[in-house]
Amino acid sequence: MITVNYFARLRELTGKSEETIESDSMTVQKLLDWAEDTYPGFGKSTVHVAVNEEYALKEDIIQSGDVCAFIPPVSGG
Amino acid sequence: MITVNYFARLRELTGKSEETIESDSMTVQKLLDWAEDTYPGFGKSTVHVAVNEEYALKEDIIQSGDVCAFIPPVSGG
Amino acid sequence: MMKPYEIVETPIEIQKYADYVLHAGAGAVTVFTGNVREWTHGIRTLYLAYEAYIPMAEKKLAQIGAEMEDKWPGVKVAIVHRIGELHISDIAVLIAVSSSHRKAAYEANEYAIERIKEIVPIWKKEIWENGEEWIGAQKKYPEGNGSE
Amino acid sequence: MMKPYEIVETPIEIQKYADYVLHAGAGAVTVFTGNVREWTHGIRTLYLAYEAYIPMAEKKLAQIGAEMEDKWPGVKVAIVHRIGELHISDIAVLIAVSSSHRKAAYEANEYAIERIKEIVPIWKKEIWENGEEWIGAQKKYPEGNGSE
Repeated sequence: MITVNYFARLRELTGKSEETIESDSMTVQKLLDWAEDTYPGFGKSTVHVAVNEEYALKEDIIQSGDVCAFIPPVSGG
Repeated sequence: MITVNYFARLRELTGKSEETIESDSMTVQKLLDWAEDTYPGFGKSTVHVAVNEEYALKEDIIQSGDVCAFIPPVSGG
Repeated sequence: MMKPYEIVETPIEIQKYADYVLHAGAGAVTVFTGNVREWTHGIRTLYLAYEAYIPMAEKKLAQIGAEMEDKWPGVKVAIVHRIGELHISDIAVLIAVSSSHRKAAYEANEYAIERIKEIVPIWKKEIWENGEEWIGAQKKYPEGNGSE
Repeated sequence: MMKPYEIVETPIEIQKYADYVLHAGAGAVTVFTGNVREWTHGIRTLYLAYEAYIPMAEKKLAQIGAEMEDKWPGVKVAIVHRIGELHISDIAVLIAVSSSHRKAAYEANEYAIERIKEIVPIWKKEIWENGEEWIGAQKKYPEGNGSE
């Protein structure tokens, strides 16, 4: 089971802050593809993924128990 | 009569903060020469002169009633 | 109480962070605050709503601090970002840096705000009289840990 | 009460000057403080004694502010310098600058401290355990009104 968090525009688009996905493991790229399929307009090409609070590369593997977050373009400051 | 002010090293060297000079007019250069003659070690080549609270050029004329200040190298900040 | 790298939901007090970075070896302190301004590109802002992925944002602020200490040895740093609803003139972000000499304090401070805008998971929504929008420049997928 | 360009004999409060420069159009505020540090070139400072030609110093601070407004239109500036006996970590000088965007706030602030060290009639004496000295780099006689 993988936990995913949504923020900002993506939280509003999906209507949720968090959900869980039944999967033992997947790549970051797969997670992005899943999000785009599930939520039209997700815009995966502009979204980064953090795994356990650290930016991950597209080829990184997400394991069951990991906490992921979709990070749309940041705008702090 | 011209009023002159001394600060920092020059105040300690001359032992005074202020004095007056009996003169109707003189150039800034003359005032520096007078100071060097009167107070050995004055160091006129490193001292600037302000006339009425504004930096003056060596050829500027000081008039009776003007308030002058000797400005050794500044070190604010 | 304060942490040197923190996300807060209450007003940011400058003095607290300036005091934190000051020490006997510090000859210079720079404090930067990013404040909510009323007009942007001719559009009047009513207020801003900031949101953060708080634990990761605090980690990333600490990472920026570590980068600064690496590039400008001897600097002492505090960075705080506020989230929630912010109104005109409120401080959204504060960066305090001390160093023995002024050059490092200026340079490291400016470096921090640039890095915050690149890697810290915080988002700003602008709310105007006739609409609202999440702000954020699109960037290509990062290589490595958000460092460049 | 405060003046935007002033020489004071009492401790400098950061908040007062940061508040002064803040306004609805300001998106960035930079505050620089120059503090008394304990060690300079391996020599331990006990305290510093600052002296100023007060009326001229305040005029020159105001001149620097005018130069900043000219170079970075829209900045709002306050500069204060303390004189008298200052101890470790005391603030000797504070520069506060606000602007709509951060670049000008950083640049104008750094410009101010450079100019203060060039043209403002203020002098610093360092007092160590075994001696004291008036500090100041020798410069050639200025052309014109202290501008370069």
